[in-house]
Amino acid sequence: MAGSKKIKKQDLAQLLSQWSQEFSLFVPSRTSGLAEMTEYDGQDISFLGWYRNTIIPPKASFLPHMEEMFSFHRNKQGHQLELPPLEEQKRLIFAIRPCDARALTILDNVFEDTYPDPYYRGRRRRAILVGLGCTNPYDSCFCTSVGSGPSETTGVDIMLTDIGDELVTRGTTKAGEELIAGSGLVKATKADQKRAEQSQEAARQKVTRKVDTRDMASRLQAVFDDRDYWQQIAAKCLSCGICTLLCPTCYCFDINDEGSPEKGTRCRSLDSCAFPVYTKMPMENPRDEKWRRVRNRLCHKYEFYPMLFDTIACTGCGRCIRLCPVNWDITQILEGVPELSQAEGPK
Amino acid sequence: MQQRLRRKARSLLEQGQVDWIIGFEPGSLRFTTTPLITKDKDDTDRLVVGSFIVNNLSNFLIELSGRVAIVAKGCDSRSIVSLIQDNKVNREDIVILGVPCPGIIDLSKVEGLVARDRDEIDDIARQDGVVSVRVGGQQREFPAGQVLFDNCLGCELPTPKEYDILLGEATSPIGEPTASQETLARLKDMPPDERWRFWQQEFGRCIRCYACRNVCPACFCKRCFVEESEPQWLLPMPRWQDNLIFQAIRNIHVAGRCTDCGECERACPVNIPLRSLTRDMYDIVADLFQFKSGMDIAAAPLLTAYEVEEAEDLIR
Amino acid sequence: MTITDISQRKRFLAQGNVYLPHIAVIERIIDETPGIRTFHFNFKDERLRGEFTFESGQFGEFSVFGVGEAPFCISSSPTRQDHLGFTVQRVGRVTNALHRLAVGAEIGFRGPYGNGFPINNLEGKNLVFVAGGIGLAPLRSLVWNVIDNRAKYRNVDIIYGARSPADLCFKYDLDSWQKDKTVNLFTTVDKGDDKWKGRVGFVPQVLEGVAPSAEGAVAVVCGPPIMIRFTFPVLEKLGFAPEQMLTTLEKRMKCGIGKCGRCNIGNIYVCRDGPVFSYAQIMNLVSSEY
Amino acid sequence: MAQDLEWEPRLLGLLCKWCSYAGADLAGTSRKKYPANIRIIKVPCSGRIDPLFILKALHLGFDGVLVSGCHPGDCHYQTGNYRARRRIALTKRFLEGMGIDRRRLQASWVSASEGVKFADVVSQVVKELKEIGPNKLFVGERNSDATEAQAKG
Repeated sequence: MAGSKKIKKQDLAQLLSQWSQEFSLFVPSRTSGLAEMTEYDGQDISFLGWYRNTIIPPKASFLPHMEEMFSFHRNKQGHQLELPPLEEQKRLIFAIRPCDARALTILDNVFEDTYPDPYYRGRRRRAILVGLGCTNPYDSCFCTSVGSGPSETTGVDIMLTDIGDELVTRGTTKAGEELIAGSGLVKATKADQKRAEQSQEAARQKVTRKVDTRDMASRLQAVFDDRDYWQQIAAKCLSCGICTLLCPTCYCFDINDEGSPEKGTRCRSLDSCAFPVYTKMPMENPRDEKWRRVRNRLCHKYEFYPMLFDTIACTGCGRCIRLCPVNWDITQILEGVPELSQAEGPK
Repeated sequence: MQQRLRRKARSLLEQGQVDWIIGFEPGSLRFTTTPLITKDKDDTDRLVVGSFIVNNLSNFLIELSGRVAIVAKGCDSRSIVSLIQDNKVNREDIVILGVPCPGIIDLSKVEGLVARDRDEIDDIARQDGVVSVRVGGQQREFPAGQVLFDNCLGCELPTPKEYDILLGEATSPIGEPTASQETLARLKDMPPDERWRFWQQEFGRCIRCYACRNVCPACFCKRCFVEESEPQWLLPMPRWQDNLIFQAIRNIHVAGRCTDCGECERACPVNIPLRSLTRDMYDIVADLFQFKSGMDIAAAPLLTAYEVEEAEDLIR
Repeated sequence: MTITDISQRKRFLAQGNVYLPHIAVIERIIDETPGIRTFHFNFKDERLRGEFTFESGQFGEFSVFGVGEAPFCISSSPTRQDHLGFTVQRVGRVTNALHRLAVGAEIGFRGPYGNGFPINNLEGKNLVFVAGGIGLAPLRSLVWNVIDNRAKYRNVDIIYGARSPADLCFKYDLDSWQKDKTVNLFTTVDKGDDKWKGRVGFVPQVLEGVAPSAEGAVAVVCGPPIMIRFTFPVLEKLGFAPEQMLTTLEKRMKCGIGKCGRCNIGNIYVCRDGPVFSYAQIMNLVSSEY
Repeated sequence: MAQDLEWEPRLLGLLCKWCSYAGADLAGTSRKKYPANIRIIKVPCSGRIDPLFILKALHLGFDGVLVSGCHPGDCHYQTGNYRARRRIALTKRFLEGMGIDRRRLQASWVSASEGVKFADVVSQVVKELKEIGPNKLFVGERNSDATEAQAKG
């Protein structure tokens, strides 16, 4: 691994402008109080002042809330299908938080599995992620409880650490190292690196929300059939889609046609397991009851997904806690899942 | 008031007068509360009231079976009355624990005023008309009118009219109706085209999470028109056109039930100023039919009733 | 859970894009019952016509352009390559649109998806097919498959029922199976009419009466959930072990490839890991939401 | 610009079958001339009309919607038109508040014997729609395809 470099915050706009020549560059922005990643306008780096995390997770750059899969029209020869044009420019997501970058690796598992998803994969493989370690995590963050942390580098190509007036940069993949090498940054001193380490450790200490996730899959399995338990847990849930649609690791989607048989598009849009219609079939609905849906959401993240991919499908970003209209707090729920008795033991 | 509430709630459960208590307990985040829905008398020790009891709990009434005691602010009591009018719940099955409410603090306003997020604020305390906020050791004071929810500023019923037990002294409204509808007033001043573009842009952000609908006590349909598939009125994906129609029709469908409680706007994760729609409808209903939702338990629901002569000027 | 060779399944992707359907043309429409139709279709792409293969029990995502996609199992048999078929009950948006189509209309098809019936494991076994209503569609594919390789299997019993005589699907098949001396067909209806001279009674009861031996047998069950729920206990009573009972599950499978999320039962995705499961597998599922 | 000159508004009529629909019939059989811009959907009662129909029509590209039912007091179902009146009145005001020209939603009472009135109402409404011009409310990004297709049909 090559040594770290650094950049003064005041020079950042210049670096970003340089990068935006090569990439379509996304940075945190805020309009109408809604923080999300949007295309860099060439100058505004004010996010360094306010940015803690976005409301719309950066997964939206790879799995948008809605996208066209293909268009169709009918002519004399019958139906013709047309794929949307490929994006020429590579994407660079700047200042993605470690939790959100790691979340993308969780989505990768699903979209690369068995049948690779051409849309997601196309964008994902052509993107560079520049992570910005957290210095001021929210009180709802719990990344350190789910195998991550405020300076975790899983998924990012370059990791930035805020040391006050400067950002220490470190390439964590070959692509990242190459990009840094070509960006004319100065070398970080030993002292800078020391300060970066201190900043990272300080941030880690600031993540105070803790939940013990050991044996969680087995614990959930043990209470799985306890209907009363789940009904109680689900009581205040409103079955809205905030926690799922804005979760960086939720990927469920729906496919719908727009237009007419003559001319239209087939689109994919995010869907939510919180909605009763999500599983509804004409004659029956396996998850018509609210508690079943709440159970599925929690268990998918902490039991089913780990069974398939050996990692928890939650990175502790805390969005679902911050944004829930009734303060349904996943960490409290997880804490409350009964411990395994001696007899049951971890399976 | 809190102690009285806890005692009362406990005894209601103990004496078997109700099966459920719906109230508020401290939330998991600073300055938040969360709905407490319980059958367990020991849980009643966690009940709270105060400046942060945001939710309109009446929403949960139709989900529960049995007799229910519910903590209700003035606005919540209106929603309950509205549900009773619509025969969604029976008055006899509910014990309304009325809470006089001088207004709820809108954290996003406080955050804006002190340029800090909720979790960076050390303390928020209200003393009558003044709210003091402590951030980083500094104490700052704001008039309540600056930090309460917009709908609270225009509140018409701070103390429930319909209740079984009133916990505390009646309180008077804040009485700043103008401040409560600044966005709406701004919209009214725009030419129609500009207004439409405004909403077009706002609904461009909508992600169709349906939080607005699901927090709404007036939205109680078992199946919403937006989920109909034959015919499919609206696409289930967030195109602005479909988002806008959804919200417009939702507002029309709840006309006369919507009490302008502001829950939809509060719940919206992408900050669409939904109250400018609900408030507009509220005013239209009042203007055309002299009807105020949830104010009069004996009144017939707006859209099932009629006067022989009304609103004729709109018809050829 | 066994997943049959995925690479084999992936052969038929259009332009390498798993969501892009092949265009197919409706060649024939058969009215099975007032609400159920079978569509025969074939691909527009000549090469695909020649190469396309599938297994009994597999399904596809069929689409009407401008309306949407829905999953249906392929109801024709892989042993009869002259046509492909699927059978549709009119119950929702896509199925209504399909029922409005005429011969010559174009549809979209992606697939085949799912595992299909473990046909190799059935060789040398006595087979008991139990079906209700439109549940005969996936079984019909398997029955013809078996009949066309009759020597590989031993005794074949088919128990099929519907609510009324008018609700019996694939009457032309029932006729030929009735005449076929190598299979035993037991048709029943819940409620007869003036013309009905056959059995009257629910499928599980008829099954109990027929009482096929569990010895070296496999039962394949498909029908409405209520029928399945009552059929398994009867089979158990007859001595069938959970491993000897197969069924196919129905879910709202939107993508068909284990990504969109909604067809899960615990960590299992019915579209990718099923839709065919043994009762033994179902009993071991994390969730009882099937 | 030439297109604009040729433009003719498309009006959707949602007509009660007991009165206005018969009124429209009468206008036709008595050879009363009125603009051919109206497409009619027969409804069992004006009370059947969900405001959703109105907004959906505008979404599909209709330039205006005319709701017409029985005169107050004449409803076949006693009170359907009174209820419709409440609904239409607040829909009209509310949509106006969102920025939709109030002339795009029109309502009238037309009895089965008022063929002349029906023709007059349609003429009036079409004239007003010509004044405000084509409905471009929902045009823009993607959904326009559907609107275009409708406009051609």
